[in-house]
This record gives sequence, C-alpha cells and structure tokens, in this order.
Amino acid sequence: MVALVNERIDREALVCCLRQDSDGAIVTFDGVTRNHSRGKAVLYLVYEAYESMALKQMYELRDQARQRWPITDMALIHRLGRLEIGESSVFVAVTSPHRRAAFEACQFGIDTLKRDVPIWKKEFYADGEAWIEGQE
Amino acid sequence: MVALVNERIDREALVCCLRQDSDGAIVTFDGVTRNHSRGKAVLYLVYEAYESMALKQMYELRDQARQRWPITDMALIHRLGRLEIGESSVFVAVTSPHRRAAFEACQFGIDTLKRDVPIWKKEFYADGEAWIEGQE
Amino acid sequence: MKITVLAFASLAEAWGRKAAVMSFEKNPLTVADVLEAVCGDRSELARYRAILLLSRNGEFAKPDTPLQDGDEVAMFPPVSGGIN
Amino acid sequence: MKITVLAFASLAEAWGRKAAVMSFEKNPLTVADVLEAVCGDRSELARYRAILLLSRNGEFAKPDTPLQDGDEVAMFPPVSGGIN
Repeated sequence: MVALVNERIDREALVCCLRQDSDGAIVTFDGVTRNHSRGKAVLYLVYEAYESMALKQMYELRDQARQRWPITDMALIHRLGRLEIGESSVFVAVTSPHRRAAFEACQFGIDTLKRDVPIWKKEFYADGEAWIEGQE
Repeated sequence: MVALVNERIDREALVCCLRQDSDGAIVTFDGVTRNHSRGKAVLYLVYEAYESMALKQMYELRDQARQRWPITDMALIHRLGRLEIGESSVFVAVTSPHRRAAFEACQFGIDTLKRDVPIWKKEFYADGEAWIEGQE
Repeated sequence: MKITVLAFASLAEAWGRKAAVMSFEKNPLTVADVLEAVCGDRSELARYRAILLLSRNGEFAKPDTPLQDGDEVAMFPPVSGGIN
Repeated sequence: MKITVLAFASLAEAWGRKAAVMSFEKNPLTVADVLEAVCGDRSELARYRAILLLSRNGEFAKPDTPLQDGDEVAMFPPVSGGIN
C-alpha cells in the first residue's frame, strides 16, 4: 500500500493488511512529530506535498525495494495537513520471510522517502513558524 | 518493557506506552509464525523458555542497547505457549530521537535475543513435531 | 503554449501563489524559460534560483528540459530531508 | 549438597523430566558432576553432551563452574537461533 492520507495512520490495520502466512518478519518505521526542533518548542506541524509526484515516487521506491530485496511487500504512508505532537507523519512497513531483508528494505524506504519525495514540513512555534527544507 | 507473555502481543499498546514526546523514530520488529518451515507445512507452534534466565538476559540486552545507542527505550516481548500461524512470537520496539540509532538497536535486539536468550520453538506438523534448536 | 506552473512550501509563500497557468510565445520552450518568467525580476524569489528543484509532469527536470503545450512544471525547495 | 536441575525443550523430553532436586555427597561439586549424574549412562542423552548449554543460577556456566548447596543448574539445547 502506498498512500498520502489526511487522517491518523492506523499502524495496526496496515500491518494486518500487509502480512501473509509465509512472512516471518515485519519491520516498521514510524516517524513521529517531536515537541522540540533545533532548540525550539514545537506546537504543531503541517505537511504539504506535491501529491501526484510524491505518489509516483513512492510507488517507484516500493518497486525498487522489491527488486533489491527478497521481501513480500512494503507499505509507504505519509500523512499531510496539520499534525499534533506525537502523531505519526510517516509509516513504512516491510514484510518478508526473513528479517535481514526486512530491516534493510525498511531503512532504504524511509531514507529514500525523506531524501527524494516532494513533501515539506512546516513547524509552528509560540512565536512564529518555519518551513524545514533541505536538511539532509 | 521486558516481558514473557502467554497472550497475544498488543503491538499498538506497547508502542503507545513506550513513546515520549521527544521521540522522532519508532522502529519495530515483529516475528511472526510462518506456515512453512524447512519445506514442511506447520500447523501451530509452542514456545518454551527458561523464564527466569530469559528475563534476566532480556533486561541485560535492553541495558546494553541503551548504552550503545542514543535511544530512549527498548521493549522486548516474547510470547510463550501455543501460537497459531500468523501470530507474533516476538516483538522488539525501539524509540529514539533519530532513526539510525533506532534501526541499529532494534536489529541488535532481535539478533541477540534469537541467538542468546533461552527460548525454544517446537513446530507441529500433520505427521509429527520437532524442536527447532541451534539453527544459527 | 500554456504551461501549468506549481510551487510548494516556502517557495509558494515567496511567490504568493501555489499554481498558475502561464502562456508563452517562445518556441521551443524550456523549463529555464518558465523559471525566468516566474523569478525573473522578483528579489524575494532570487535566493531560490540556486537551490530549487524542478520537475516536468511529475519527473525531475533540468533547466534545459524542453516543454510542450499543456505541461505541468513544478518548482520547489529541497525536501525536508533526513535528519530525523 | 542439594542442587535443583532443570532441563528444557528436546533435552527435557529425552531426560523424561523438566526438573529434579538431586543430592550430592561430593564436595567441591562442579557443573560437570551434575551433568555426569544426569547424562552418565543414559544413551538417549549422550548426543547432547557435546552441544548442550549449561547455566548456574541463571548465568551461563562451564563444566568446571563450582556449585554451592541450593544452586540451580540448567541444561539446555542451543536456542532456536537466527534463521528467521
């Protein structure tokens, strides 16, 4: 499953959908909004995407992962819009018969998504706001 | 949280318990019972542990992980008794401000648990049963 | 030639809009021509010239990528990246 | 000296029990003495002698680890390991 969503990401439902009886390993990464960033207290965040391009790249990313590793499937979900502190902004789940491939593919998934997929984050503070861009 | 349990592992509850507002990354590993093993169809499984020693080692493992990586916390849960196909036998979750440490610590956690902690698996087939031992 | 131009994040705020359909007489037309038309004499966009990313119809593009009537060109800042 | 002896998994099945309290006259006593008392002349346990793991009071032990009255000694097969 590849998706951009406006509602809460339901980890449990995603993992259940993804899993098949031949899978022995599920590795997930959950990116959660933090209450501090660069020394400032963050009140909430807004994520914006170039949606059509982001989705296209996320599908390509999943296909690349499936070619490089013997995994069963990969889910890539990113939330958009306003998020409160502690909510998941991004969730990557990989199912696989064996765990090593699942770990590697999951890390590849989130690293590539964060680096390449056109999604931006704006942080809101008590005294202002800032786009977080180009922070590789 | 470090535990040996006889009931279903509630991933969602564990992740929620573990997370703090300073965490930006949650990496989880979920080991799920498979319907095939070494070419045979598996009907169900039973896990047995040397419980007091296993728990002691799991606590040590968590402490080692916290010393080696800048993580917030690690949960290590193993289920014992009879499990059906598709159920989680083991769950490792790591929370951390940043993701690289979370991935590394989670992989260390499951690798070390599987290698060192005294827990054994017995597979039940249509025509018999077998302990799976020493399969590193 | 009509080109749909999109901008995102801080670049959209600096530009004051997220999308526009722009008409061009020039032919052949490239991504650089669109960039020039948008950023040309606007000082608030000047700082983006060196860092912004460009796409044509959802694929990354370069300034010399040629355009056709009806194409969608997007300009955007580097993505939030991998710190977390 | 009374020693609680535990066995697990296939070793418990081969031994026919999971736990026993055994008395020893020998002093000093080592883990090897307990192993000998359990496996000594039982052919069904012989194959385990080379591979089994030993512990004393929940910590891995060696055959020459000395024992005290009331200690818990466990004998067990290698754990299921890392294939999955």
